Amino acid sequence: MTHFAPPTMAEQERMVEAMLFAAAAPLSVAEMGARMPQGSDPAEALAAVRRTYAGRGVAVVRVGDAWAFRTAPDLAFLMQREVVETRKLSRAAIETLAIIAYHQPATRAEIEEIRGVAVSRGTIDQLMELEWIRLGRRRMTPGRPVTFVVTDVFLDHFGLENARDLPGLNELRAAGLLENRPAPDAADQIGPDEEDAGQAELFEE
Amino acid sequence: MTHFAPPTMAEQERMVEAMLFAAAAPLSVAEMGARMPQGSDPAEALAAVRRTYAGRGVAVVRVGDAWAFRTAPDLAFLMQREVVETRKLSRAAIETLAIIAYHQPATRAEIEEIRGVAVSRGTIDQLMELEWIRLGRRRMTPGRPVTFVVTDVFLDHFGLENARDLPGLNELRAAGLLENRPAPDAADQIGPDEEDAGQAELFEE
Amino acid sequence: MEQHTQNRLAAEALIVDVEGFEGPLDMLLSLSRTQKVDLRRISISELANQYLMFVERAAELRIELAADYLVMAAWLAYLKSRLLLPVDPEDHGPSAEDMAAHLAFQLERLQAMRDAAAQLMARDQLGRDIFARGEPEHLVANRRVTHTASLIDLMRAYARTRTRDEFRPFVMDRKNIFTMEEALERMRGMLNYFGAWTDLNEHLPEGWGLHPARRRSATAAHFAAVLEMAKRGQIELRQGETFAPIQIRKRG
Repeated sequence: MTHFAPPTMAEQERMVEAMLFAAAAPLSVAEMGARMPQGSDPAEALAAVRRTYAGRGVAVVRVGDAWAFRTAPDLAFLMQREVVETRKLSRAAIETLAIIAYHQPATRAEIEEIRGVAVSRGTIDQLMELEWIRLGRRRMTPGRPVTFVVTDVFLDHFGLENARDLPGLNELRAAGLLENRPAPDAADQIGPDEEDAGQAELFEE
Repeated sequence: MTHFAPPTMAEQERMVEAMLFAAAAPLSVAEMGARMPQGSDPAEALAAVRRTYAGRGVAVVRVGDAWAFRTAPDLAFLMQREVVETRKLSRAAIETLAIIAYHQPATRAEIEEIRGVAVSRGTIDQLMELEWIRLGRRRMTPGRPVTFVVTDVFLDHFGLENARDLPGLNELRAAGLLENRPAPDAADQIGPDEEDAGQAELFEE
Repeated sequence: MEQHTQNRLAAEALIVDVEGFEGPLDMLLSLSRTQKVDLRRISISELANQYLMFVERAAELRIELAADYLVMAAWLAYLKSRLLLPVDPEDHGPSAEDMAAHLAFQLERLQAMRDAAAQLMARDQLGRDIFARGEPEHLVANRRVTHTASLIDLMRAYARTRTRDEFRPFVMDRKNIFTMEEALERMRGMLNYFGAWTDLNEHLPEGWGLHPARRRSATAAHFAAVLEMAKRGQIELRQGETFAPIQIRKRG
């Protein structure tokens, strides 16, 4: 970008404002000056920006030798909701969730049958706490086992209108998702079997 | 924090400004309202903030139903350091994205019909990973194929308020180029596209 | 340079380019640009000629073309011959003009989507031209741990369990599975009752209509069975429209 005349002070103010906003760390006056067109006066532009923001919801604060935007301290109460630490769901939990979503209502025994391992109490509890699954009707079979179904919170989180909108096995395969071989544990080297796609469709309801 | 009287409009403006500044992702009026003291009018406060920032180095932009501060496009030259290198999209991915955006909800078969080739494996996967597309409702045609639609992340990325603002959308529609026009059909014809969308999905493996 | 060599080079240039084409439609679109007219006024016969010439040259050079290029060639050859023939008033199929118009529409639509994609990518993009807050604020107190997963994680997890499933001993209980062999055996015994058109659904075995999985399995098995019987010439099948009941009748 070439400028023959230095930009106006109003222009320079816009530049400082935008740089401070987008920067991942506080910026020094020298750093801002280096990015601005020749003939700019970053110190004066910064002073103007600071005046503009005085008393507003955000302010320009000094951090060592550098400057950054920070929200006004008296508005900290507005930020409390955002303090959420997100962690990836464990493999056991996401697999359990996926099975419930695809096969709902699903009993614990059915989940265990598909995963081939016992489902820990903690996994179900965690999914219930997230409000992604809830109890469905009891199954009318011996023992009257409880079933699990997915919730509206689940649909909302995953951007689905309906659990039936989840792609079937054939579509997963077409999208390349079935190609992702799991870690080479045990017998996992054989290709996916066509028969099984049909079985999955039977379950889908 | 308890307020017995609702805060003044100037105070509410500060709050909206602070909340929008703090968050990287767009916030809806409802989300802001939920955090503000009782009796606040977030929509009016937002309108005031938008007026305040008109023409400045950062501005309030609309993304679907939500709002965010973004730097002014004309200042991009100052931001070279903030650019995050992203994986370059293939031509197939870009075209697939455009077809979904302009025809949404679009099925895989429709995308293939328009491009005249199969959607290569991983293309849909990549667009989903970028969170630019998501699953829409299944189409009520034979095979009930999955559909794809664009997301708010897509709108935010390309600076669109909503999907109706796509460049040239009205012209394309007026020219009839967004219609799903079936091929003049005849069973004995060897046409390249005689299968209708639903059928193609049915036979897909 | 000799004419022969020149031709050969031109042909090879074209062939090498095939790698850059995304299928026959893309290739046709490129060829159409040589006509330098509005895509709506393009000459489909000329385009067909160019395309067929390209396929011939590929054959001369013994270059293997993907099947869809050859399918397109066959279709264009057919279309070209139809365009040259006088219209047959007895022919109720689509006219050659309609077919040509549809191809022109497809080309125009593909070009429109290309242009739209280019316009989209030329827009100011977040993280490239416009920027979000670079340092979203660290927020205080009320630390709450939540877990997250994306749809793609969910689908991958499901794919993983299903893939793994295939390597376990197959222990699924078969009480809800009706096989095609069973259905065939059953239907064969009932063959003489199919004098008039009846719905296939009415012939499902008792007790298989209520449970969804059982109903599906029985329906699928019986459907496959009647297809087999139709193939053997024992019965006839018909269906009014998509999703309408499938009807069967004894043949002869």
